[in-house]
Amino acid sequence: MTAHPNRLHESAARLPAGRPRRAAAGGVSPAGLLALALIGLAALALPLVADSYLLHSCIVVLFFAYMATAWNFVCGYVGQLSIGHAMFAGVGGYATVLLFTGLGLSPWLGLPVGGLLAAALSVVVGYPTFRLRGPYFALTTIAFAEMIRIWVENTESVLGIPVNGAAGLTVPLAGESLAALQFNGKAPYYYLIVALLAGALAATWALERSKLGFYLKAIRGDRDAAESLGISPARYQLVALAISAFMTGIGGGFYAQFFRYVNAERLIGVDLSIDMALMSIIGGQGTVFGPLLGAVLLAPLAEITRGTLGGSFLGLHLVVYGIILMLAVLYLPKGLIAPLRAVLARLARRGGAR
Amino acid sequence: MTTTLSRRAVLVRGALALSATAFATGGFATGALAQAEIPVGWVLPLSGGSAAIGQQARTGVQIAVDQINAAGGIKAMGGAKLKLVFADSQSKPDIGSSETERLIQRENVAVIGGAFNSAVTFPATELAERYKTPWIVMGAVKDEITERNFKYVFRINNKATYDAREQLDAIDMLKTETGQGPKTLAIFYEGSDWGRSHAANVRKLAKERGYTLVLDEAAPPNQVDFSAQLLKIRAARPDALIAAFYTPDHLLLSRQLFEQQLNLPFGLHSVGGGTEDPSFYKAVSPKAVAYYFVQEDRQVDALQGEPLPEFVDVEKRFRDTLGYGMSAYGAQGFSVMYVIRDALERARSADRQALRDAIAATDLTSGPAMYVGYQRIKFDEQGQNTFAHGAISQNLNGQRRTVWPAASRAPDTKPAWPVPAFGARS
Amino acid sequence: MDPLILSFALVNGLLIGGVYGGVALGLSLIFGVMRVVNFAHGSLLMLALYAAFWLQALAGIDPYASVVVTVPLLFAVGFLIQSVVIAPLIRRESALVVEPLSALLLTAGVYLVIDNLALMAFGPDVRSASSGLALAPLMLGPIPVNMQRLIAFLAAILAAVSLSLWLRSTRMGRAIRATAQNRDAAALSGIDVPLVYAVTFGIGAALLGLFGSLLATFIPITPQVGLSFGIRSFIVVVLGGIGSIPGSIVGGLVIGVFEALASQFVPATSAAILSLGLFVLILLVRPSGLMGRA
Amino acid sequence: MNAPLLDVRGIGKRFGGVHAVRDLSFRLEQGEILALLGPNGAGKTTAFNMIAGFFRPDGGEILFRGRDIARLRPWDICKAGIARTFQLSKPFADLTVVENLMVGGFARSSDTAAIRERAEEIADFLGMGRQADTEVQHLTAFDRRKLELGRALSTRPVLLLMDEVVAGATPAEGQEMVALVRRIRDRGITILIVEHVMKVVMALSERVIVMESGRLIADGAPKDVVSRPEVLKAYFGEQYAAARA
Repeated sequence: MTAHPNRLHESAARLPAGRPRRAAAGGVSPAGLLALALIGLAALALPLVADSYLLHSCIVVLFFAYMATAWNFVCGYVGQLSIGHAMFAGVGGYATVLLFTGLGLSPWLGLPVGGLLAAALSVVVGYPTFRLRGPYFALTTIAFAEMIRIWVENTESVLGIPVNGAAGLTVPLAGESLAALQFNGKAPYYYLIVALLAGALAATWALERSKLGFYLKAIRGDRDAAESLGISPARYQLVALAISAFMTGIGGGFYAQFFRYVNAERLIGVDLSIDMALMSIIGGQGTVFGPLLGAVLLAPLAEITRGTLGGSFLGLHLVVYGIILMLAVLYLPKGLIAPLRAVLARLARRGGAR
Repeated sequence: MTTTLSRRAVLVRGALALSATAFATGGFATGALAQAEIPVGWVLPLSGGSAAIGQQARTGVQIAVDQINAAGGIKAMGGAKLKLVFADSQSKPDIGSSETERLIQRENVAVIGGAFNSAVTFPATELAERYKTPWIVMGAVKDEITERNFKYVFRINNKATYDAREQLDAIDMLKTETGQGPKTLAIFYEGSDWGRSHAANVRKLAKERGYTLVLDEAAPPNQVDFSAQLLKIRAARPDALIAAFYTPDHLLLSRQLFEQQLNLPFGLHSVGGGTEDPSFYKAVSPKAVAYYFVQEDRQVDALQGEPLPEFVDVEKRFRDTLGYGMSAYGAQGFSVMYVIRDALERARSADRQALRDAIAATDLTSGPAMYVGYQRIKFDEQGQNTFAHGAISQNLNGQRRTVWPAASRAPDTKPAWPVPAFGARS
Repeated sequence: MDPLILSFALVNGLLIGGVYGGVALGLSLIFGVMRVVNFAHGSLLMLALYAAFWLQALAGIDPYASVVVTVPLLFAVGFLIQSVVIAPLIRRESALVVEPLSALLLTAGVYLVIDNLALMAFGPDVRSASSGLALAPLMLGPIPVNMQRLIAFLAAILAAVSLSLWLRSTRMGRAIRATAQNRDAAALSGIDVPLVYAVTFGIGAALLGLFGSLLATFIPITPQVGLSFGIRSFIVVVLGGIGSIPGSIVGGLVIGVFEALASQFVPATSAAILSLGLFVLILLVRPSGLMGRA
Repeated sequence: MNAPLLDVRGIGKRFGGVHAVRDLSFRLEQGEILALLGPNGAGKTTAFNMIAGFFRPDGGEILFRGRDIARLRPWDICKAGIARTFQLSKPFADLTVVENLMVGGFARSSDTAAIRERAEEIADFLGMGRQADTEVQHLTAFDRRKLELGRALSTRPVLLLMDEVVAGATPAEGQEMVALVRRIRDRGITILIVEHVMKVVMALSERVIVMESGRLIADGAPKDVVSRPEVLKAYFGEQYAAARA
């Protein structure tokens, strides 16, 4: 019993090192950093110049960007299509409201607690579901979310907790109160969702470079090969799902605080799940900024068709959605971010050559 | 900073914001309040599952505005015309809120109407309150909407509790008139917000008034078969059935009840919903809905007697536009616009504060605003029109005729009570 | 619980279950042959229902007679969807890894487009058609059985049997089966795979044309009606075994009876939760379905 | 004498009514290259998959460095120090060469920078240094096979299981592969190969075992084994005889 895995480190060290070590790929160039900083500054300065409708619209867009980013954290990297993520938003939203109304717990704690509850639910749902692949997985996630939605809609109270059925829950007015996470203006909500989105993007950025990220991409690439490389698919998918559900649950809590109202039809409904998935897929799943791009393009699209057509053409924006989705699946399977990246890379190279 | 934004300021801010975020949202403000036009916003479900209702309300609203503008606009404001801005909520609370924000911030509307869905109206009216923009609720019945001590939110129509009370009032009235009536009731309703809250109200009242509930059954929306539930009703043998369903489900229910010849001695009592929707009557055989009692949110036989010319006009144009007769929501939208006209005439200004005060002081007993069938429109401190009431009609010889309140019943209307068994119908 | 009531619940469950099974046939066929989960399945049924409605409203054609139009019409729609929308994906995938999710997303796009175009074109109003054939309900003791449902039930059985026979005995049917088993081998042996796919999709849709005409006589027609059937069809197909023709009917009967009986004891809302639960359970425990090969 | 690195003791596996492997036992010494031969359907791949943890044996035990690994899952087998390749290479198509080679490294370390460095070393070792940042879907079939081998190495195995070494390769590519495998063995990694191509077996392995109908029928040096009549009959039968004729 002399052999030991560590011994192989030595053998590895003896492998010829042919080239000098390159800069870690995926590092951000100075120009990229500058651009990010500028965008960040512009985003932070927005409330100074925007009126409250524009700010409201931005909050909605960023909310969807956040939700799509949270969805992408597991689904985009592991290559599974969840159409049930709204159930996590629902748990987060309902928990935040109920903890506030029932126990007087500040939403600042309610948000993470709601996120944790969503993560707990995700483990229960994900444990059996991740054994399924492709369409089976997608259909099962819908089924789970719909079961929860129908149950909530038809339950007035459970164990003395007022779920309030289909009527939904209202966050009682507390006036301008930091502790109750209620503000008269939009700017605080805006900064909160910017912070949440920045956190989700940072988490995804870290994921790309982490063991978990590599493992998820390996599972997406080939499950058997991943297993042979020391990866337990069930375990790592569950970990990623729990993180994703945690973020989604916080998003649901944000929704509850911002709109001060939650109901099952919307917050656990399949429409929200589909929005999260489509924005992520059309923007570019399995990338850090793809879901953000998808949300920034699609959410205003719906708003503009509503605003300009005023509902003269019922459902037109959904037709446009559908066509964009089909075109993206056929011609841009890596999402709209792929050509954008190529253009940026070419510009960067040209800039570097000069 | 709500109503005072100048066009220039909006454009400058808009441009700055554009350069900052590099994306454009909806249209820009159409300008500060122009002298000649008073923008009025409406939030309605124009797409999604309740789109038919949104269409009806929009049509009624549009006809009222056409009438008002054709008659010279708001005379106290130099003939200023009303301009409508419609927004689609898709029946989703968050989208309704976003659209409310747009109407208030960008379209600079003086007043908002809507939004039919309680789930949309509840949070959206809170925004209106915060921005001190008057809102007249149409269609939404959730009680709490006018129980929040709000100053800017008004509702012309019933609260949900009124609906249930009226249904049982009508049954009690017929019982008193004839000496016979149901002892047992069944309630069968759609399992979303509206159906469930109505069922809860009926449940409470039925107990108070000594009825036995033999069946209390919800069904998820958009069913394709009610056979199983009809069997349950058959087994429970209720004397009367109280139903709350939207149009597609009610159509299915009515057809299957008719096919199965399931007799309910004291009839089916529907609380509006599908049975108030004119497109329902286009799709269903008249025999299947004979003797139905319908809790209507308007006086269905408004054209009886000596109707105002505006009533004749709206009924005709409504039918021309949508291809079917007037609906409760078309009528309510129509009435709301005339309440707004009245308030504008008194306020002599489209200023939101002045308009709010004028709406709060509303006390109408005549004119086109009465189209929906109330004898009076006057809001209490909570903004609720305490004179709101529905009417209970019975479908007699292919026509819905008001039977309750007794005062509104035409002399030639004789309620069929108990209703004839299917076998005994001609 | 009254045994008489229960036995009628059983009869009703069988009738509506047969209809569920018939509606799901096309979904099962398309998945079995192409591994494509057709998310637009319900939308195609909705189109067929509207076709039957308009044929009656505009041309006075009885819904039962409209079968001669709706079946070829839906076949054409299905054929087109496959050859225009999905074929490019399959061409692309033959070079790469097959990714069934892309197909699901594509058909989800088709669903969004069809449902909302229908909303724009037909308006949100509910419609109904009715057959001029005045069919008195069949009386089973004190309780009537709706003839339109019985006809649809029988048509479902007939459609399943004929489809099986056709797949077994005709040249095209055999080509479809060969392609289902191994696309590449079928292509090598001279089968025109793109044509087989388009025909398969066409037949899957044509079956919905048939049921559109039959169901129009008793189902309220709205632009959203497809969704109720779409989701149920997934449950039926998974239950019966994906790709199995008899499995589709059996799955439909099981879910129909299950819901009908469960509804006698719990509200329909709980029954809906239970059938979704059954769906999840079958997928997890026996993903091949009741009739599928393990 | 040291205990063998791998000691397979009486494993068996049935699929439905088919007895794919029965009572298979063999040993593998540290530093060896052992080839597992047998006609199609002999149970080679089943046996291979049982050692790799992809199938669970019905009975018997598999001792790896004295520890029974017969009921471990693939990822635990990997962590125990056994890596495998697949008959049809299964690269992660949308990752680059280096990224493919990094995945396995996380089984032994969580230092991303060190793992990347090592992955680049393996790429160079495979002669694929210039393609380090190429996405795998743009590689040739043979490069993918080499990558598959490199990916297995990235988990720092003690024992490497190879399911066919040169399948589909040209003769020149085959030679390159054989050389590569030798160099791997020279670094102290023990190798078990399932192989059809005789030339490869002769060139690489010191010892050969032969399976037929789920059983072991021969064990010995390649030259000795191929001349045994039962092996000739079972495996080489017609083919080999025809080739000689």
